[in-house]
This record gives sequence, structure tokens and C-alpha cells, in this order.
Amino acid sequence: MDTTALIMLIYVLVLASFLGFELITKVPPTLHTPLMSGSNAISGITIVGALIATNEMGFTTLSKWLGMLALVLATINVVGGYAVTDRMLKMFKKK
Amino acid sequence: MDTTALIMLIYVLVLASFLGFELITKVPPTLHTPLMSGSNAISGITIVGALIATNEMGFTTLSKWLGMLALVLATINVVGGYAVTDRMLKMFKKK
Amino acid sequence: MKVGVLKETKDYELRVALSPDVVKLLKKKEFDVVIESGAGDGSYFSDSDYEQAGALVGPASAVFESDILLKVNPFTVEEIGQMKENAACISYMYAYQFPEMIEALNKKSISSFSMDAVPRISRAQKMDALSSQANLAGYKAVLLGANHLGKIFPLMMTASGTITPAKVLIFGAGVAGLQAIATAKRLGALVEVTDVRPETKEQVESLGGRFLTVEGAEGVKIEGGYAKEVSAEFLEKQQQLIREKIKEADLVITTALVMGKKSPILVTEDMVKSMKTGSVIIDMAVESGGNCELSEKNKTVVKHGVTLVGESNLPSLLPVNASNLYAVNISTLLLHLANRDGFQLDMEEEITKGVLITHRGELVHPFTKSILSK
Amino acid sequence: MKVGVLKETKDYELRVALSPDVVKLLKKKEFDVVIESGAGDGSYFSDSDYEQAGALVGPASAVFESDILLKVNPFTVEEIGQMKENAACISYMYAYQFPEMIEALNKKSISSFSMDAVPRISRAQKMDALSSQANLAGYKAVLLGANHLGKIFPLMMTASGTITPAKVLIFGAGVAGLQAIATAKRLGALVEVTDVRPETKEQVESLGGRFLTVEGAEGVKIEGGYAKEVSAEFLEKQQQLIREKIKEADLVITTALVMGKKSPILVTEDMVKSMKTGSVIIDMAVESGGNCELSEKNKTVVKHGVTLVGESNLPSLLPVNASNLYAVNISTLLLHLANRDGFQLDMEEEITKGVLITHRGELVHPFTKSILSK
Amino acid sequence: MSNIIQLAYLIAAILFVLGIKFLGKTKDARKGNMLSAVGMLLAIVATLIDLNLATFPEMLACLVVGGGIGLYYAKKVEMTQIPEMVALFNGFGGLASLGVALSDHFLKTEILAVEIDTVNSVSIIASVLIGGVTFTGSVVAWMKLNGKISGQPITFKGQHALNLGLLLTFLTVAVFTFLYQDDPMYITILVVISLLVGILVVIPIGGADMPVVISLLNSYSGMAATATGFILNNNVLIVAGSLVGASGIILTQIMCKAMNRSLMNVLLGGFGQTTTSGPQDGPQIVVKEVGVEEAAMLFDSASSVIVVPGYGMAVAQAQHVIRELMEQCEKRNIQFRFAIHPVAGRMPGHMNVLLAEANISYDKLIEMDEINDDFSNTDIVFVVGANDVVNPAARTNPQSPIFGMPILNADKARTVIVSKRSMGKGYAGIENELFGYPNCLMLFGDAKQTITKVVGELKEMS
Amino acid sequence: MSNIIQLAYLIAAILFVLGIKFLGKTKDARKGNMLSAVGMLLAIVATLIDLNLATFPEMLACLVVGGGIGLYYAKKVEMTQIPEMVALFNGFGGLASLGVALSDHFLKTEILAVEIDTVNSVSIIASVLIGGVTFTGSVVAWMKLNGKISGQPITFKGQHALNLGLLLTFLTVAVFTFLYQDDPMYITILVVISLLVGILVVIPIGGADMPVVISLLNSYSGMAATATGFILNNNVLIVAGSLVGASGIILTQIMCKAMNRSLMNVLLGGFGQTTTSGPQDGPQIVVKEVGVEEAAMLFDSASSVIVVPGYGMAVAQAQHVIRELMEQCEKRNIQFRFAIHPVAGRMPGHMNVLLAEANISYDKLIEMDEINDDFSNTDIVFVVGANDVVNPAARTNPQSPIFGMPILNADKARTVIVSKRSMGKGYAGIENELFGYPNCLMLFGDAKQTITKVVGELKEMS
Ligand SMILES: NC(=O)c1ccc[n+]([C@@H]2O[C@H](COP(=O)([O-])OP(=O)(O)OC[C@H]3O[C@@H](n4cnc5c(N)ncnc54)[C@H](OP(=O)(O)O)[C@@H]3O)[C@@H](O)[C@H]2O)c1
Ligand SMILES: NC(=O)c1ccc[n+]([C@@H]2O[C@H](COP(=O)([O-])OP(=O)(O)OC[C@H]3O[C@@H](n4cnc5c(N)ncnc54)[C@H](OP(=O)(O)O)[C@@H]3O)[C@@H](O)[C@H]2O)c1
Ligand SMILES: NC(=O)c1ccc[n+]([C@@H]2O[C@H](COP(=O)([O-])OP(=O)(O)OC[C@H]3O[C@@H](n4cnc5c(N)ncnc54)[C@H](O)[C@@H]3O)[C@@H](O)[C@H]2O)c1
Ligand SMILES: NC(=O)c1ccc[n+]([C@@H]2O[C@H](COP(=O)([O-])OP(=O)(O)OC[C@H]3O[C@@H](n4cnc5c(N)ncnc54)[C@H](O)[C@@H]3O)[C@@H](O)[C@H]2O)c1
Repeated sequence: MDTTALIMLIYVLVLASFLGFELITKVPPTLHTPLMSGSNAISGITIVGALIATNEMGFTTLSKWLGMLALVLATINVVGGYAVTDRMLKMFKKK
Repeated sequence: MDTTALIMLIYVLVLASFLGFELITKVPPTLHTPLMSGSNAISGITIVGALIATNEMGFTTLSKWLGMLALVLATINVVGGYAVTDRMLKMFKKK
Repeated sequence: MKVGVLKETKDYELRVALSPDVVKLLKKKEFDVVIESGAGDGSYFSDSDYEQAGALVGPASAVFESDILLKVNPFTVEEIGQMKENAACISYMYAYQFPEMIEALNKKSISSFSMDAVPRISRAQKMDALSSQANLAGYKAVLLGANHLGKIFPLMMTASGTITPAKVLIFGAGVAGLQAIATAKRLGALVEVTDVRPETKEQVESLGGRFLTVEGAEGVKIEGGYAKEVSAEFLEKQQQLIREKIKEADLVITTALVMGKKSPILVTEDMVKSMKTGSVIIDMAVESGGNCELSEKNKTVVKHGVTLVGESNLPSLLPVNASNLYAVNISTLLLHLANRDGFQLDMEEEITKGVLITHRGELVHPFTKSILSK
Repeated sequence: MKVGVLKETKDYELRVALSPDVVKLLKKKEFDVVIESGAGDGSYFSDSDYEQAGALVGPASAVFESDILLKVNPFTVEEIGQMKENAACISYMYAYQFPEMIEALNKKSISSFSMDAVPRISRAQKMDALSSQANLAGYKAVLLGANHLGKIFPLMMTASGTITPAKVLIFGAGVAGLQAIATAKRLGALVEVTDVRPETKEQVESLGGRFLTVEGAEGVKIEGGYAKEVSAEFLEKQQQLIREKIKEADLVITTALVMGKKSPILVTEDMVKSMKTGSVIIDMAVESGGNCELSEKNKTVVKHGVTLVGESNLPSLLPVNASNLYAVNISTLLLHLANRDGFQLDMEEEITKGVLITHRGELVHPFTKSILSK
Repeated sequence: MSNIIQLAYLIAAILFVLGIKFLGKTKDARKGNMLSAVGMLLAIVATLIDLNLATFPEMLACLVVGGGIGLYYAKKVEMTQIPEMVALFNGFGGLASLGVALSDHFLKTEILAVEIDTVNSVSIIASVLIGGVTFTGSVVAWMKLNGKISGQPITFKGQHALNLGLLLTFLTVAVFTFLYQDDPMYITILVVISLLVGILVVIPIGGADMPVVISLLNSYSGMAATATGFILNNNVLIVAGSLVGASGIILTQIMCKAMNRSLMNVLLGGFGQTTTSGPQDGPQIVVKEVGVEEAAMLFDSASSVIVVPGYGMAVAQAQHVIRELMEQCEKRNIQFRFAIHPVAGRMPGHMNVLLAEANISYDKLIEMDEINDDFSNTDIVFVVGANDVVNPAARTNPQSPIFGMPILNADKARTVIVSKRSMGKGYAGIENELFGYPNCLMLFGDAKQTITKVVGELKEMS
Repeated sequence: MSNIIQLAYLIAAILFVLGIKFLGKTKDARKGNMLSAVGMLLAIVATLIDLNLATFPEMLACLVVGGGIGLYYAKKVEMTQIPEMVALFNGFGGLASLGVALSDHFLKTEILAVEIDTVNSVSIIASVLIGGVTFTGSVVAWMKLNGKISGQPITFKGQHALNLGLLLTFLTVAVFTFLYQDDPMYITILVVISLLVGILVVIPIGGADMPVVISLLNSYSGMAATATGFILNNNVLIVAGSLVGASGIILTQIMCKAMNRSLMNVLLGGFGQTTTSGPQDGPQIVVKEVGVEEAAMLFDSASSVIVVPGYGMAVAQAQHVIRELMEQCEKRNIQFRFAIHPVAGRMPGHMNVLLAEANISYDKLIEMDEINDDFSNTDIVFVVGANDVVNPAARTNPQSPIFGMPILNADKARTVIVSKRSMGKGYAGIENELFGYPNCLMLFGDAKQTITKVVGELKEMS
């Protein structure tokens, strides 16, 4: 990876991290768990990595199998994460 | 400019804008003017552009002269901006 | 100038025109002060208190030597007789009620100033004895009522059952009425109030009372902050509303006065009959005829199971405060009118014009004249 | 079972043992109730009110036929003489003071229950007439005091000068004392309080009073929430503190009782002398000897310029509330002891044990025995 | 990568930002979750477009299997078990990151046989460490929470030394991994160590602190995704990962603060028991505490409130601030009443005097007999410095000195919040088992001070 | 560009972020300004390193001249003139962006003679437009503020149509600029139009709204910097520019909200007069309003406060919330007292009753005669629903019906804040010129409601 590209990535990393800090300031305690769960689902973005890792022909390599394992796990995380968060949040609706 | 580079720049633009939005949430009214003045000084970052524009040999081209004009103005903005902001803020110190 | 203070002679009167504190003030302004011996006893001001403040204490005869005589109650014809010619006097006068007093004053060419005629303007508030005394009366009326009542005022939820709050119904939200509201609220009662002046609603509510609005409140004439005259129609509507409310009241306090007139009858015998046994009425207007048909001046009577208190001189039941405040009022007026060298009357000035009743052997007060000439 | 209520015969007593509301309750529990004609007059309960509630109203003789007799004040020997053999009675008894009453009861083998002996446990709070009446007395004491005082309670800043708030000094923060604090505070006074039980400090402050802490407060014996006995040393230190405070007080209310004993003298003649002229002392302990040396039972006297109120029966001055609450107390005790079929006494049960004075011709109450045997 | 995909990633990143932003606001939380899910879908679809069609079947299979499992458990799990579920999902996320990193490592070393450059190498190693720790740490947290292992902190001597040793070993082996990229042994050791560290780090922490731990591990899994992003030179991974990483840290800190703990304190372990009633004799009552913020949320979402004032309200002089609470509630159209027990306080009418002083109108004060049946239909009973007058022992325990005294049926309400300073007893000097009831929450602290804070929170919410 | 410079830019960007963050917090604002200044220095130095040494002299000259001018005016300007100064500086920033864009345009078209690609072209045009508008707009704002032109909104018929026409022309010419890059005419037209638009947009806005306009133009100058960043493919310009652009928009909105206006409302112009006392007869009193937030800040920074309660406090029943204000102030060790005028309210002792109800202890209530000399040493006098009792006409105007009545010397305090609902008169029915005094600020609204908000703000600040 050339350094200019790396620096661009670091820019993105830094700005996104700042943004992450700023976004969460005052969260009411009832939202702690949903927020955790919802952002956990976002961290399932590794699924993109897993897809790329799975994108290899044949089933002979370790890397392929690892990619597939990762893909299954990441999908659980993503789908389960979003679904359970939504379930929780539905409950908070005021009667 | 190639598109990948452009997209990276847009990432930076988007993230920084979000960050700008999030950073300013509740500002007490007394800080409105200093904040405005202080961030105005930051927008004097065009000075970097002006430096680059001035970086041309000889004094014959329009672009050089424009660059130098820009440089003077940007410097006024930067130096004056920081100085006046600081002056204001010094006054807020509690006795 | 020599200022003299007589001992009050009226029955049940405990007040005195000057307090030792105010004597000190007058001494500072270089007035001489003579106090009749024992004048302050009712207010717990002893002769020696006065002496320490710088006054001379002596018999009445010494006091009558003064240039200016001060009292709370109107001077009697007899007292006037003992005054020096061309002297001056200040006291409550209610001059329109006492033509013989005016005559006596004029005979001796005495300048007389009436405390009850101080105009109710901002500048004169410090001389306004009507307000200062009415205020105390409002407080005392509630205390008297609470004391005559067989129940307590506040809501109380106890192991032996709940005591419901007493209901107090107040007629008139003038100075006395407002203080009565405040005091009754403080003690925890539910307070309802009626008045003919619509602007009193806000004032009543600012003290936590409930204002009973008479629908169709036309026909109320207000003059200089006083309720001047009320239309018969209004009075009837008001009575109708009251008739309902009074049945539930434990304590009724009436304060409605109409300046220079007999006070309106607001509580009729029928209404009294409709009230609960054991309830109490304090008629603060009893001096000028009473707001209740059945109340009797200076007596506490029980009629139709209702206790009617006709105390005509409530401020005198708080003599310490009442004398102190009156002393401030009368001395402020005195200092407004005179300095150590004598009276400096500016006949065009509003306060002077307002309070001066007789001067140089003549009745000069327009309002008094207008009433007496009827 | 037939329950009878006699008219009170004691002077100045306006209370009655049952209210119409409570009569209704007893009827629902299938008791018969007879009321002596006119018994409720003092509390504004008419005979017809009782009849409407389901009671029979008759002459005293009819009442004496009842199985259980109820009263507020102790039954007189004469009254006991008219009761049925083996009947029962409930009232205040203060049995340790009246050996002749006990004798009379035993002679007729009457079971007697004393309202003043209800144990102060949570369960019995609804029967606790001492508390319910003391509470009212505390309120009334302040009102009486405020009425006797020549000043108003609250701070008032007016155009005619500032009236400083009255200072109220309260001895004893029991039930009556606490209610007195609350009432005086409500009216705007500055309230200072002294008590021997240290835990009352918090309670006083919870009502906005200032607690005067006696340094070195050892020697106070507390038994079942009562101040039992106080060491001489403590009393002296307390007096010293009080001596300072009492000079500035406008109103002093004393409530200190020691169960079964003469009440302690807290305000000496010297102290009274040191007080301001015009100040007032309400001695709520006057019945059991008084907390003030100079107070006289059932009289209002002025000594050394101080008004001393020795009203021994304050609750009776609020007859409506007092009777209502007392009726709840006594009926709750009655229903605890008996049902329509007669008494169901469980001699081991704490309340029964506490209130039963004489039974089957014998004095069975241990505390009364212990005092009388001295 | 084609531009269109890059653009899709950019939009996905924006959606994640908005998603997290909204998830922090009660009103918009659900919308936030939706937005970020759409972002995720967009990222996945865009990635798929870019990939080799031939590998599509197995990808689909994995997606279906994973999606099915995730959906199944998300639906099936009971509400009370959600925290454990989140822990487990999070662990899977960590393991996935580890998997991707390993996959890339082996792809490059074994199949492509290229040299892995420094950036990539560091990224892979970071991904392995963070992913591994996240995985086993989350699994331990999950087991602690659902009781598969004890919630008690498990500590042993030399624990910290062991952790330090493992970390040093990891760093050393990491260097070898970089130098001898072809030897799979080194990377395997790294995997093992990270898994071990995850276990060791979480077991000494008590069950009650698990939510904080999970939040922290959640932040880690975000960082792992960021590392993966660096491996794959992929912006959306970096943005999403660092968003989660940073917001997770902040959330963790907020949670610690809400528990009145520092993060360090939590991580050093050995804490995190449920609060008990201190060192008193008799059967200990286990209570649940509630913070002012949460109490405010409870009021905010109630539709009826009954306040039970007691002597403690008088001591704290909390009557004025209770009126403020009333005003806040009434602004929200919440029914607000006071239940006055006849002997609350220390004198008859004690509560009446104080509430009148605070200008609370008489018609809001309801007698015990009148209100006692209403408690069961009430959302929140707020017991302010009362104790004996709501002690169920008066109904149930004939031994109790207050047996037979009528009490307020506060315990019958949906939720009971009790404001008092401690587990101190009331006038009668007896324990109150109401405080341990499942519907009871303790709001400890001086009544005036805590309620002032609750009112402050409520004001902010509106 | 060398990596070291890129790194310097990254750090500068981070410093800008922190700088803006801290500038929003009273405590850290100065530090924030410092941080961002350091970032700026870093960016400049890094840039210089990268450049041609031969051009250094003229750069230095420009820097010295610009810096000198900036510093001189920053030092010299009076505190009251700072807003105009900021406007002017901001305009220079805009013009600088325009200059850089033009310079780049001519460099490429005339010297290098290369084709300008789309991205660059769009960036240049955007930079010209935004820079130009910022410049002339700021200059107009500056002139309005310092009175060089009237603060009155200048409106004429067809204003909006003209603006629209100019904008359409701009777009058209922009296309030509892109197509015929060599012809300097087109870009010149663009410059002229943008300068014109800047003037036209700002003149219809009233002087009182200028701060909002300046804030908006500040945000624009940030955007212009961003555009410049795209021209030069420079990250730090983009980060700094978009930070300022976005935060400026938010700040503008906050300022509008504080003035109870919408941004649209401000921009459409014709508003923005100073509030006057409505359509009453007699000489109109011009008053200054204060918002609850600012009022809270004033209390926060005071060291002594005197409250003057009047009849309006009673009407609003604000006594309880005033006690809360007292508690907040006393927590900050601010001396807090009440000045009781003998005839405040409508009955003797009216204020005493209410303040006693609110449990305010007697020793905080000071009589008029005792406190009247203390006003001049007091930071804030807070007049709550009082009017006649603080009316200086009683001292100065023999014609006034209250002449001769002793009044509270509230006007002598450093700052007077008056809480009332409107310019309504008091009992005496006369105007109160105190409200127009330079040290007097009106806090309009029902006393209870507004003070509740002030207390809320104070609670948040601590
Ligand atoms: N009403 C009467 O006439 C009367 C007379 C005498 C006795 N009693 C008896 O008094 C009792 C009254 O019951 P209750 O429920 O009102 O009171 P309680 O049972 O005495 O309980 C009061 C509670 O308030 C808490 N507390 C004290 N200060 C506090 C503060 N500053 N902030 C928050 N909480 C505080 C205490 O717990 P912490 O220490 O943990 O904070 C205590 O547990 C009954 O047992 C009754 O029989 C009543
Ligand atoms: N104390 C007495 O014994 C007595 C008796 C009779 C007359 N007075 C007279 O009454 C006056 C008393 O002076 P003052 O200064 O107390 O009162 P004031 O001069 O009558 O002024 C009261 C002010 O309160 C404002 N106000 C009303 N409701 C409000 C609310 N809800 N929130 C905020 N502000 C509110 C009104 O202005 P907005 O309408 O703009 O809100 C009004 O200007 C004197 O003139 C005195 O002479 C006194
Ligand atoms: N500016 C000043 O300095 C000043 C000073 C004192 C009083 N005042 C004003 O003067 C007013 C009158 O004061 P006052 O107490 O001497 O009044 P008052 O004693 O003459 O009357 C008492 C009250 O009774 C009311 N009333 C009359 N007839 C009634 C009826 N039929 N039914 C019910 N209510 C009836 C009156 O409206 C008045 O409110 C005060 O309220 C005050 O506003 C002004
Ligand atoms: N649990 C219950 O049901 C219940 C019911 C009622 C009362 N009580 C308790 O019983 C206590 C006593 O009640 P009471 O009003 O009948 O008491 P009381 O009438 O016997 O005494 C009144 C007060 O005077 C105080 N006192 C005694 N000697 C004193 C001295 N020398 N100086 C100053 N103060 C002195 C006592 O401490 C007491 O507070 C109450 O405070 C209450 O706590 C409990």
C-alpha cells in the first residue's frame, strides 16, 4: 500500500473516530443496550471482508474455508444484531 | 483527478462536515461571537492555497499577483482572526 | 413646635398616636414632644420608654399646651375645648360624621388634619393609616375567627380520621381582605373571595384565594381605587352567588366599605340561617353599619347557631404593631406639613389639600362639606 | 350489646364520646346506641343528628341501662353508682389519680377501660386519643397565644415600617409540641424548641423549627417514647439555655409532661420576670401541675406584665374535631374489645392488657397498681 | 473497485453515521437501526456485484445459514436474555474479523505467495488479537450472564502477571510472524494467545459488570473491523469500524458513570456484585438500584404516578422539589396524586403541613382508604422517605411490631421507586421487604437532592 | 507531496477539530483557539517547506504585511467593534479563496496551458461564487454594523427577481467558462456577478440581524476553503473548510433560535429592527432583550445578586422557582438577597407572605432603607414582576404620579435583568424608563416560566 493511500485511510479513520466520539454524548440508560446491540450489528461490516475472503475459487484452501466461516459468523452478527435491536426498540414505544 | 482520489476526498469532506455538525450542539450565547470569530480564523486555511498559488517564479503573471493578493488577505484573516478571538476570550475569564 | 399626645379615651382603645421610636425621630427634627402619662400603657410603651426617647411625660393639662395635638381617635368636643386657640391637631376625624366637632374646632380656629383623608397616592403611602390599620385588622379578623371556630383550619389526615379544611369566605379584597386571605391561606383554609372590583380577581389569586366572579358585573363605579357605588342588579346577582357559597362556609369575613356611606348589607338574616351551626362571621364593617344584618357592634353574639363577631376596633387588638405603624403614619404627615418652626402649608399641594379639614375657623375640606351640606 | 353515651358534666367540656358518623358505624356492626339528650350540643351535633344516625336519644337514666358506657372524662363516683352491675365503661380515667373511682367500679364489678392507657404501638394508633387530642391542643395553643399577643406573627415590610416576626419558644416536641411548631411556622413566626429527647431535633427541623440543643444531654431516660425522668443536672443546663432565649420570646408554649408524675417546672418566676411586657405563656401542662410556676389552671392571668394562659382543656375548644377524632378512637377500641354479642377479652393481648383497669371487682392494671401502692 | 461501488460504500458509511446518531435518541432509535441496516445491505450488495459470480453459490449458502441462525435466535430469545444474546453475536463478529484476517494471511502466504507489507501485516496481527479477544471474552460474558458459569468474579494469584506475560509473548511472536510469513505456526500461536487473553480478561469481572464489559468488547469488534479495513484497503470497513470503536468506548464510559464506577475499576475485576443491604443482621434484602436518569425515564413513560411521602420527605425538606416533579409530570399529562398515610411522618398531619407549604392543592392528596385500591392500576408509586407505612409486614407478618397497622398498598403497583438515603430503618425499627420486591427500585440519596436531579433530567427530556 | 507534510496536515486537521470542539465550551474556549492556531501554524510551515525557496521573499513579505495589518486591527479595535471586525476579516478570507481560485485558473489556462478537468473546474467556479459572495456580503455587513451605511433594511421592488436572474446568468456563464477556458472574459463575468450577489443578498437585512448573517457568511468562507481544497487536491483545506462550513451552519441556526427567528425569516430580509415598546403613545423606550440562556450565563458569572420582587411575582406565583434560583446561585457562592420595597405587591407584606411560603428565610429579606446603598456594588439586580417600585421617575420626574415615593435603586447596579411579560405598566400606569437604560436587559415572559428555564440552564451549566 503506498503511503498516500495509507494517509487517506488514516484521515478517514481519524475523522470517523472523532465522529463516533461526538455522536454519543448523552444517551438515556434505557437505550444503552439497544445502542450497544445496534452498533454491534454495524461492526458486523466485517461481512464485506468475509465476502471478499470467500471470493476464491475451489474449496481447497484454508483461506477459503476461513472466509466462509467468517462469512457465516458475520452474517449471524449482522442479521441477528439488527433483528434483536429492532425487537428491543419496538418495546419502548409508548403505549 | 482520478475518481478514486476524488472519492477519498469526498469521504473526508463528508466525515468532516458531519463532525462539524456534531461538534456544535449547545453553545452558550456569550460564546457565539468568539466561536464565529475563531472558526473564521480556521477558514483562513485558504492561506495554504494562497501560498501554493504564490509559489510561482517571476512577477509577470496574473496568477502570481492574484496569489499574492490572496496571501495577504488570508494572512490578515488568519492572524487578525486568532488575535481578536483570543482578546475576546481573555475577557470572559471570571474575576 | 411642641407636639402633644393625649391618652385615648375611647373604650377598648389600646393604641397611642406616637411610639417611643417616633418620638426619637421627632426630637431629631427638633420638635418638643409631650406625652400624657400612661398613654402608651395599652401598647406596652411605658412612660419611662417615652422619657428615654426624649419626650416629656405629664398630665393631660400639660399636653393641651402643645401647638399640635396628636391622637388616634377623633378629638372630643371636650378635648377641643381644652386646646389652645389657633392650635392644630391630627387624628382620624371622619369629619363628615361629626359636625359638632367641626364647630368646636372652628370656634377655636384650630387647624385640623384628618388621617382618614390622606389621599391614596403613591407618595402618601407612608402616611396612609387606613391601610396600615386595615392590614392588621385583616390578620386579626382571621385569628379571631379561627379562635371562635370549633374546628381547625388545615386539612389533616390522621390515624383518627381526616379533618377537612375549613372554608373561609371573604367579602371584599381591599387591604384588609387581602391580608385576611393571606392569613387564612397560611393557616391552611380554603379561601373564597368576592369583590365588586374586577381587578381584584388577579390580586386574590396571587395570594392563593379563589375569586367568585359575579357574572354581568356592570354597574360598579370605581373612583380612585374605591368602590363608589354598586348597582342594585349587581348586588342581587352577587347575593345569589353568595347564597350558595355561604352554606358551606365555616368562617365568613366581611370587609366591604363604601367611603362616606353606610356599608352595604351583604349577609342577610336568611343567609345566616342557612349557615352551618357553629360557623362564625366576622363583620369588619360593623363600625359603619355592618355588612351583616345581624351583627352587633362591639359584641359577640350567637344567632341561629352562628357566632357573629362585631369587633369594631380590630387594630387595637394588636396594639403594639398598630401604634407603631400609626405613629409612623402620623409623624410622616406631620413632617410633611410642618417643621420645627411651625406649619408650612402649601394649599395647592395634593396631600395638604386632602387632609386639611378646618383652617382659620372654617371648614375647608370639600368632601366633608359636600356630605354635611346634604 | 347496648352502648351508652353520657353528656359530659365537667366544666368547660364541650366534647362528646361518640359522633353521629361513628354511631352509624356501630349500628352497622349491630350495636345498639343510646345517647343522653343534649350530649352533642357542645360539638354542634344535635339530638336529631344522632337519631338520624340510628341512635336512641334519651335521658341519662336510659343511658345508664347500657352494657357499655362511654365518656370523654373519667366517670364520677356518682355516675358509677347509677351503672348496672357488671357493666363496662370506657373513658379517659387517669386511674392512678382516682382511687375512689376504682373502689366504686370494683364495688359494682364493672370492667373499666382507660383511653389514656392505650399502648403507643403502631397497631393501636387509631385508638390513641392522647395523640389525637394533643394534636388539636397544639394547634389551639398557638392560636390562643397569637390572639393574646399584642403583635402579629409574620415579618411584614410595609410602607409604615417593618414589623419583625414574633418569636415563639416551645417546650417539648411531643405530639402537641410538633403541631404547635407547624402552626406557628405557618403563621410566620420564628420558632425555637427545646426537648429532652435528642431524637426530636430532627423532627423539629423537619417542620422548620430551630432546636435548642442542651449540651451534655446525659441523664435523660426514655421509656416507650416517653421522657421518663430527667436528671437534675440536665434540667439545670436546660434552664440556663432557656433563661437566655426566653427574654426575647413573645410567645412561650410549654408541653412537657412526664407520665404519671407532676410535670416539671421549666419556666420559673424569675424567667417570667425577665420576659418582655406583653408577652404570653401558654402552659399546656397546667392540668398536671404546669410547666410554669405562675400559671393558674383554667385562668388567664397577667403577672409581671406577662399573660399566662392556664387553659387545661384545649381540645374542648375545638369540640367538632375533638369529638370526631375521640369518637373514632373510642369506637375503634370498643370494636377491638367487643362485638355485638359482648366482650371478647384476650387477657394476653397487648392492647387489652394495656387498657383494662378494673375487671371482675379487681384492679388489674399493673402501672396503676404500682402508683397507687406507693 | 468500480466507482459505483465506492459510491455505494460512501452512502453506506453515511447511513451508519446517521444510524448511530439516531440510536442515541429515544424517539428516533428505531429509525436509526433501520438506517444502519439499509447501509449494511447496500454495502453487502455492492460488494457482491463486484465479486466473482462463480463463488456466488457458497456465499449465498453462508449468508442463508448465518442469516437464518441470527434471525432465529433474535426472534426466539426472551427479552430478559437479550444482553447475553448481544454478547454472543458480538463474539461472532470478533471471530469473523479474526477469520478474515487469517484468510487474507493464508491467501497471501500460501496461494498468492506474495510478501505481506508492513501495513498489511500489522493490520492482520491487530485483527487477530482484537478479534480473538472479542470472541472468547464475549463467550465468557455470555456464559456468565446465562449462568453457564458462575457470575462471581473468578480471581487467582498472579492473574495480572500472567496476562502481562501473554501479551509480551504475543508481541514477540508477532515479530516472528512478520519475519517468517510462510511459517503458519507463528500466526497459529497468535490466535491461541488472543483467545486465551479474552478468557483471562473477562473471568475476573463480576456478573453485574458484564454489560460494561460487553460494551467494551463491542467497541473492540469495531476496531477489529477497522483493522480488517486496512487489510483490504476498504473505506467502508474503516468508517463503520472506527465509528463503532469510538462510540463504543464512549458508551462504555457512560455506562460506568451511570453505575458510579470507573472503567479501570471495572476492568481490574473482582467487583460487580449486586448491592445488598449492608452488614445488618437478619435475612439480607437484595435490592435493585436505579439511577436518576433511569428514574426520570420511568416517570417520562408512565401514565400514572402516586407519591407516598413519609418522614424522610420532611427530613429532607423535599416537598418543594416534589411539586416540581408534579409539574413536570402534569406537563406530560401523567396523572399525579399523593397517597397520605394517616401516620406518615412524626405528628398527625405532618405531610399535610409540608405539602400545603409547597402549594400542592388539597385535591391531589388522597386518603389511604380511598386510594388503596388504585395502586394496582398505577404505573409508578414513588415512595419518598416513607418506610413503615408501606411495609407489607404489617399485612403478612404477625410477629412484626407493626402487624395489624393498615398500610398503603404501594407494593401492588407496576413499579415502585423508593427514595431514601440508605437501607436505614423507619420509626418501628424493622426491615422492609418491599425494598427487595422484584417491582421495586431503590433511588438512594437524600430525597431532595436526588429528586432535584430527576427533575433536571425530566426537564432536559422534554 | 512528501509524507511528512501530509502527516503535518493530518495533525493540523485534528487540531482544528479539537479547536472547534473546545471553542464551544466556556471553560476551554481559549485553549481551543490556541489549539487551532497551532494547527494553522503547522499547516503553513509544512506548506512552506514544500515550496520553492526562491519565492520565499515575496511570500514572507505578504505574510508580514497581512499579519501586521491583522494584528494591528485585532489589537486596536474596541471591544464593541469586534463583530464588525470579524465580518471584515471574514470577507478577506472569502476574497482570498476567490483569489486562489482565479490564480489557479489563470495558471492553468495561461501559463501551463492545460485543460482544466471537470472536478477542478467546478471547484474553481464554486470557489469564485462563494468567495465573492462572502467578500462583498461581509463588507456590506461590516458597513451596516459600523454605521458607514444605514442599518435599516434596504429593499426595493424586484429584488428577489434580480437575484434569481443573476444566479441564472451565473450558471450559464459558468458553463461557458468551462467550455472556453482560454477566454478570461467569462471568468471575469463570474467574479463580477458573485460580488454583486453578495451585496444584493445582504443589503435587505436589518442591522440587528447582522450577527446571524456574519455567521452564515463565515460558514460560506469555510465552504470556499473546501472548494479550494478540491482545486488543489489538499486534505487539510477540505477538513478545515468543511468543519467551518458545517459548524457555521449549526451556529447560525443556534443564533437564529436564540433570537426566536428562523433562518429563512432572517435571510428574506426586511426584519431585524431593535425591539421597541410597541404601539404606545409617549416617547418610545428602546429596550434590549435577553434570552434565558444568556440570563443564566449572567447569573453564573455574577458574584452578588439582589432580587426585587413585585406584584408580577405574585401573579406568576414565581416565588418557588425563585427559591430554586437562589439555591443554584448559593451553590456557586453568589451572594443572594431580596430587596423588599414597602409597597411591592398589592397589600402590605405581600412579598413577605409569598417568600415565606417558598421557605426563604427571613434574614435574606432586606428592607429598602438598608439595602438601597448596596445596589451600586451589586453585579445583578433581578427585578421580578416589579415595576413602579424601581421606577427612577419617582426620583427625577416631578410630573410623575409616583414622584416622591422612595424607590429601590435597582438602576444603580452593574446589570439589571427585568422579568415581565411585556412592556405593560404597573399599578401607577406609567412608563418606566429604567427598562431602556443601557445596563438593563428585559427577560420577557411569564416570570415563573422564564425563571424555570433560567434555573434549568443553570443546572446544566454546573
Ligand atoms: N404520624 C404520627 O403521628 C406519628 C407519630 C409518632 C410515630 N409515628 C410513626 O412514624 C412512622 C411513620 O412512617 P413513615 O413511613 O412516614 O416514616 P419511617 O417509617 O420513619 O421512615 C422514614 C424513612 O425516611 C428515610 N429518610 C430519612 N431522611 C431521609 C432523607 N433526607 N432523604 C430520604 N429519605 C430519608 C429513612 O431511611 P434512610 O435512613 O435510609 O434514609 C427512613 O427509613 C410510623 O411507624 C408511625 O407509626 C407516626
Ligand atoms: N403593597 C401595597 O400595599 C399596595 C397596595 C395598593 C397599591 N400598591 C401599588 O402597587 C405597586 C406595586 O409595585 P410593584 O413594582 O410591586 O408592581 P407593579 O408596579 O404593579 O408592576 C407589576 C408588574 O408585574 C408584571 N407582571 C404581571 N404579571 C406577571 C407575570 N405573570 N410574570 C411576570 N411579570 C408580570 C407587569 O408587567 P407585564 O404586564 O409586562 O408583565 C407589571 O408591570 C405600587 O405602585 C404600589 O403603590 C401597593
Ligand atoms: N396607591 C396606594 O397607595 C393605595 C394605598 C392603599 C390602598 N389602595 C387601593 O385602594 C383599594 C381600596 O382599599 P381599602 O381596603 O381601603 O378598600 P375599602 O376598605 O374601601 O373596601 C374594601 C373592599 O370591599 C370591596 N367592596 C365594596 N363593596 C362591595 C360589595 N358590595 N361586595 C363585595 N365587595 C365590596 C371593595 O371593592 C374593596 O376591595 C385597595 O384595594 C388598593 O388597591 C391604594
Ligand atoms: N408509635 C406511635 O404510635 C406513637 C403515637 C403517639 C406518640 N408516639 C411517640 O410518643 C412521643 C411522646 O408523645 P407525647 O406528645 O404524648 O409526649 P408527652 O406529652 O409525654 O411529652 C411532651 C414532650 O415533652 C418533652 N419533655 C419532657 N420533659 C421535658 C423537659 N424537662 N424539657 C423539655 N421537654 C420535655 C417530652 O420529651 C415530649 O417530647 C411522641 O413524640 C411520639 O414519638 C408514638
